[in-house]
Amino acid sequence: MSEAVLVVALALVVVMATAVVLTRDPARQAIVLSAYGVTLGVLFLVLQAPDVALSQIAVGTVVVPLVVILAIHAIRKQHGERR
Amino acid sequence: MMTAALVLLVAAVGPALLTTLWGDPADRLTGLILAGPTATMVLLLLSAAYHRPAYLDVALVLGLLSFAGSLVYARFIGRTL
Amino acid sequence: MSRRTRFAVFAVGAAGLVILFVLAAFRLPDFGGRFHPYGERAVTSAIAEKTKNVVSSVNFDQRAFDTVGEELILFASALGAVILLRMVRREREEEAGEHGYGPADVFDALRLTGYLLLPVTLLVGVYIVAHGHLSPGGGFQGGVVLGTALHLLYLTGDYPALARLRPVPVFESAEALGAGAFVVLGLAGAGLLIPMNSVVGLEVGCAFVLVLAKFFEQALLVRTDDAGTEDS
Amino acid sequence: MVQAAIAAPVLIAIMLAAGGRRLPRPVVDAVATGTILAVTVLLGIVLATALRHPVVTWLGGWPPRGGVSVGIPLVADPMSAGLALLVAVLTLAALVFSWRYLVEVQAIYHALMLLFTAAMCAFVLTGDLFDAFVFFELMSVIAYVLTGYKAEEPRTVHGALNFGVINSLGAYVTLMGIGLLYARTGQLNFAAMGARLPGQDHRLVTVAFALVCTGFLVKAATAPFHFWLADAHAVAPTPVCVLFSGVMVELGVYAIARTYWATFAGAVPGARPALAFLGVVTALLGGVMCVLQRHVKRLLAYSTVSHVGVILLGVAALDHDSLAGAAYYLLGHAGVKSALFIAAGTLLNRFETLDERELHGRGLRLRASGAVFLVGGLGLAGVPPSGLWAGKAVMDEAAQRAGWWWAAPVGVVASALTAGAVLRVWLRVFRGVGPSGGGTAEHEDSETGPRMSRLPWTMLTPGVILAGGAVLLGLIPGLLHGVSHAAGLFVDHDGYVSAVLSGGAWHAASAPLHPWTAAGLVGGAAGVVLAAVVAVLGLHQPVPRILRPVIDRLRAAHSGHVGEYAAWLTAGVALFGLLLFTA
Amino acid sequence: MSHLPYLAAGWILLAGIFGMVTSRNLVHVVVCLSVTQSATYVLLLAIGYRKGGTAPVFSDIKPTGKVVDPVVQAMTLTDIVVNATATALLLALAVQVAKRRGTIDPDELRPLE
Repeated sequence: MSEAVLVVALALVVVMATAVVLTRDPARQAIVLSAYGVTLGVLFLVLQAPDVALSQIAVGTVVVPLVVILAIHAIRKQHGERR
Repeated sequence: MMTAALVLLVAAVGPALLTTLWGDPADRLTGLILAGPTATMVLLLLSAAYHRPAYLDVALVLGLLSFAGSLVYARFIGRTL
Repeated sequence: MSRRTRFAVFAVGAAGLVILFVLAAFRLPDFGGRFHPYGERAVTSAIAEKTKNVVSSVNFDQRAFDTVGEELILFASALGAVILLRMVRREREEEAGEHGYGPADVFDALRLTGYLLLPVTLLVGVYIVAHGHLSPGGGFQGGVVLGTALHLLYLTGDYPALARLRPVPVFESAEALGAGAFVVLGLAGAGLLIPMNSVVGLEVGCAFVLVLAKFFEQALLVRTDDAGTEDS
Repeated sequence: MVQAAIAAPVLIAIMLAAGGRRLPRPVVDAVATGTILAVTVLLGIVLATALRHPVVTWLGGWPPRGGVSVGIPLVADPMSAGLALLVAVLTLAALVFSWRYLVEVQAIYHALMLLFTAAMCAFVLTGDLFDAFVFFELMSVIAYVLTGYKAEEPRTVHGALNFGVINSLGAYVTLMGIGLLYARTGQLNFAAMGARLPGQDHRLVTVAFALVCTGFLVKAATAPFHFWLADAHAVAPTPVCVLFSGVMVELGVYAIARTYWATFAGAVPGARPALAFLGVVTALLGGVMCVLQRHVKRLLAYSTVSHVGVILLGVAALDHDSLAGAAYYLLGHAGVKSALFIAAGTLLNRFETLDERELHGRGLRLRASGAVFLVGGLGLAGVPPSGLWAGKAVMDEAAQRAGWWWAAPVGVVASALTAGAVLRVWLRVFRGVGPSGGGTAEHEDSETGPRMSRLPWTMLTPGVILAGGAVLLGLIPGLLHGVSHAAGLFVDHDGYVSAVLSGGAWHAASAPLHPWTAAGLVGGAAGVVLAAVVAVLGLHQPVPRILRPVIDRLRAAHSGHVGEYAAWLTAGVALFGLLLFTA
Repeated sequence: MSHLPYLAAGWILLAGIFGMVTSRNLVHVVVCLSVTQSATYVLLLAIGYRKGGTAPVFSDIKPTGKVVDPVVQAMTLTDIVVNATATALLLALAVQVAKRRGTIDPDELRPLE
C-alpha cells in the first residue's frame, strides 16, 4: 500500500511539474507553482524526508509565490505606465 | 491509515490540484485553497500510518502556511492576477 | 535563430540527453535498495555524538562546511537583492494612493484571522528552530516560517503595519550577525547544534524578510517623471 | 591556515556589509585591500608548504577512519594552492584599481568582492564534489550580482540574467551527475569516489562524467556553452571583469581537470578526444568572434573564450607535461587579460565609450594604457618569453609526442586572431591608424562619476605590473620547475587518493620543462607575425566578402536570447556525451 | 518501479529546459529554471530512499531498524536554499530588465552587441 502512495505522489509531481512549464502566463503559472510545491512536500514525506518536506513547504508555499507575484506586479506596472 | 491517505490523495488532493491547471486565476485559486488543507490531512494520515508522530510538524507547518499562501493570491486577485 | 530552429536544436539535444540519462538510470542501484554506505556512517557518527536528528547532524556537524556555503549563498543573495533592486534616480516609493496597500479592501474576518495567526506562526517558527536537533526542522525551516509570519501582516491587508515592523537596517545588521556567528561556529566545528540552529534561524529569517522588502519596494515603485525609455 | 584564508575574507565581508556604510570610503577600501593582502600572504605560506608537502585538512574534526570519512577535506596541493593564490593576487589588483571607482552602495561592493574571493578559494581547495557544487553556486550567485551591479543600465541586467540562467542550468545538470555518482559509489569525496569507480559499469560512469562536467564546461565557456560569457563580461564593472576573465572562467577547466584526475582517472576512455574536440572548436570560434567585435570589452571577452579553449586542449591531452604547459599558459593569460581589462577600464573612464571606431586616435596621450595594450597584444600572440608562449611551447611538445600534430597550428591561429584583434585596437585607438568614424555613439557610464583630470596611479599600476609580469613569466626558471612539480602531483591519482584518505605519501615524478626549443620559438614568431597581419588587415577591411554569410550566421547565433542558449546547452550535453561514447 | 523515480527526475529536468527554450517571458524562464532544479531533489531523495526505511530522526523511535540515507536529505536541503535564492535573484534581474528594456519577451530583446 505504501508503494501505491509513493507512485501516486510521484505521478502528481510529474504531472504538476509538466503543468507548471506549460502554463505560459506567469501569473497563472505562479498558482500552479504553489500547487506543485505542495505535491513536492507530500512526495518528500513519502520518501521519508520530513526535514526536506518541511523546507520545501516553508519556501514553496509563501516565500517563492510572494516573490514571483511581486515581481510580476512590478513588471506589469512598468508596462502599464508605458502605455 | 495508509489506505485512507491514499484515497484522500487520489480523491481529494488530485482533483484539487487539477483544478489549478485550467481556467482563469480565480478558478485556479479555488483549487489551490482546497489543495492546502487536503494535503495537510494526507500528511496527518501518513504520519499515523508510518507510526511517526515526529512527522506531524510537517503537517502543522503546511496547515499554517497554506492558508497564508492562499492569501498571497487573494491579495493580488483582480490586480495582477 | 527562428523559433523552429531553436526548437530543433533543443529537440536534438533532448533526444541525446534522454538516451544518456536512461542509459545511466538503468545502471543505478534499484530504487529503495540497501546500498547507502555514507548514510550508514553518518547515522553511526550522529548516534555516537548523541544527536537525535541525523540530518541536522550531517548539516551542522559532519558536513558543516556545506552549510557555511549555503548560508553564504543566502547572505550574498540578500546583498544582491539590495544591490539589484535599489531605487535608482527618478524613483520613489509610492505613497498610499490608488495603488496603495493600506489597510483596505480586505474583510475584517480575514484580517482578524491574520492577526491571530501571526503569534501562532511565530511560535511555530521558534519551536521548529529550537527543536531542530531533535525533531524534523531546524534553523533554516524555522527561519523561513518566522520570516513568513511577519508577512502575514501584509497578506491580511496591513502593509503599513508590516513596514513599521520591518526596519530594514536592523534586519541587515541582524542578518550579518547571524551569518558571521554561523561561519565562526561552522569552522570551529564543535558540533554546537543548538546555537548553530539559532543563528541560522536568525540569518534565514532576516535574509528572507530583506529580500521580500526589496521586492515590495519595487512593486510599489513609481517614477516621478516619465523618462521611462532610458534604453530607447 | 587554509581555513583562515577562507574565513578571514568572509568575516570581514560580513562586517563590511553590516557596518560599512557608516565608514568613510577610504577606510572601507583600506580594510578590503588589507584583508586581501593578508589572504595573499596566508595563501603564499600555504603554497610554500604545499610545495614541500601537500596539506590535507579535515574540517570539523572528522578525519577518515579506515579510509572513509563523513567529513569534508580541504586539499592544498601546489596546483590548488597556486590557483587560490592567483585568485587573491588578481583580487588585490582589482581592489587597488577600484579605489577611485564609483560605487553606489559602497561597502556592499567590497563585501561581495571579498566573498567572491573566499568562494573561489574554497572551490579550488575543497576535496568534496558536493562541496564544490555548493561553492560553485556561491561563486556564481556573487558573480551574477556583481555583473548586474550597475542595475540602471539595460544591457547590464540583461547580460547578468543570461549569465545567471545559463550558469544555474549548468550547475543543476552537474548536480544530477553528482547524484548518479553518489548512487553508485556511496561517496561524495573526490578521492573516495575515485577509489570505488574501477569496476563500475562504464556507461554509468561516462554519463556521470558528462553531466558533472556540464556545469564546469558552462563556467569555462566552452562552445557551445559559451554564449553567456560575452554578454556578462561586456557589461560587468571593470574590476569584476578582471576576476571573471583572469581566473573565474579558468576555474571551470580546473574543476574538470580535478574531477578527472582525482575521481575518473582511467575510467572514461573517451574523455581525451571529447575534451580535445571541444577545446579546438572553442579556441577557433572564440578567435573568430573576437576579431569581429568592435566593443573592446566584448572583444576581450571572446579572446578569453578562445584562450580557455587552448587551455582546455592542453588539459585534454591528459598527460603531465601538457597539463603543466596549460597551467603555465593559464598563469600568463591571467596576467595579460587582467591587464587588458584594466586598460580598457581606463579607456571607459576617460571617454565614456568602448566602441573601437569611436575611440579612434583618442588614446594617443594615454601612454601607460597604450603600452599595456601593445604588450598585452604581443603577450596574447605568444611572444617569447611571455607565459603564454612558454606554456604553449610545452603543450605543443607534449601534443606532438601524443601524435596531435594539429594542436600547435590551432594554438597559433587562436593566438593570432585574438592578439590581432587586440593589436588592431591598439593601432586604431592609441596610434590613430586607419580610417575613423562609423561609431554607433552608444554612450556608457564612466564608472567613476565626474571625469578625472588625469588617471590616478591606482588605475594604471595594477595593469602595468600584471602585463609586465605576464610577459616576462617565461624567464623565471624556478616557476617552470614549480609548475611541473604541481602538475606531477596533480595527475597522480593514486597519490591523491592515498594522501586524502589515509594520509599516505604523495610524491611526484616531475620532469623539467623546456620551452626554449626551436619549435617553440618558431611557434611564437608565427603567432606574432600572423597577429600583425590580422591587425593590419582588420584595420581596413573588417570581413572578406566571401565569408560574409558564414560570419552573419555566427553573429546571429550569439543573439542574447536566453532560450537559445538553453537549447544550445542541451545540445552541448548531448554532443559531449556522444563524443565520450564514440571517440 | 525499480527505476521509475529516476526516470521521473529526468522527465522533470527535460520539461523544465523545454519550458525555458520555448518561453516568451523571462519570469516564465526563471520559474521553469526552478522546476529544472526540482528534478535534482527528486533524483537525490530517490537515490537515498530505502524500502521499509524511515526517517533518520530518532526523537520518537529507537535508533535501530532501517533508516533512509540522511546525506542526500542534507544535500537536498542545501539545494532548496539555493533554489529559493537563485529564483529571487533572477527575478530581481528580470524586474530590472523589464524596467530598462521595456519588455521581458526574449524574442523582442535586442541582441547585446
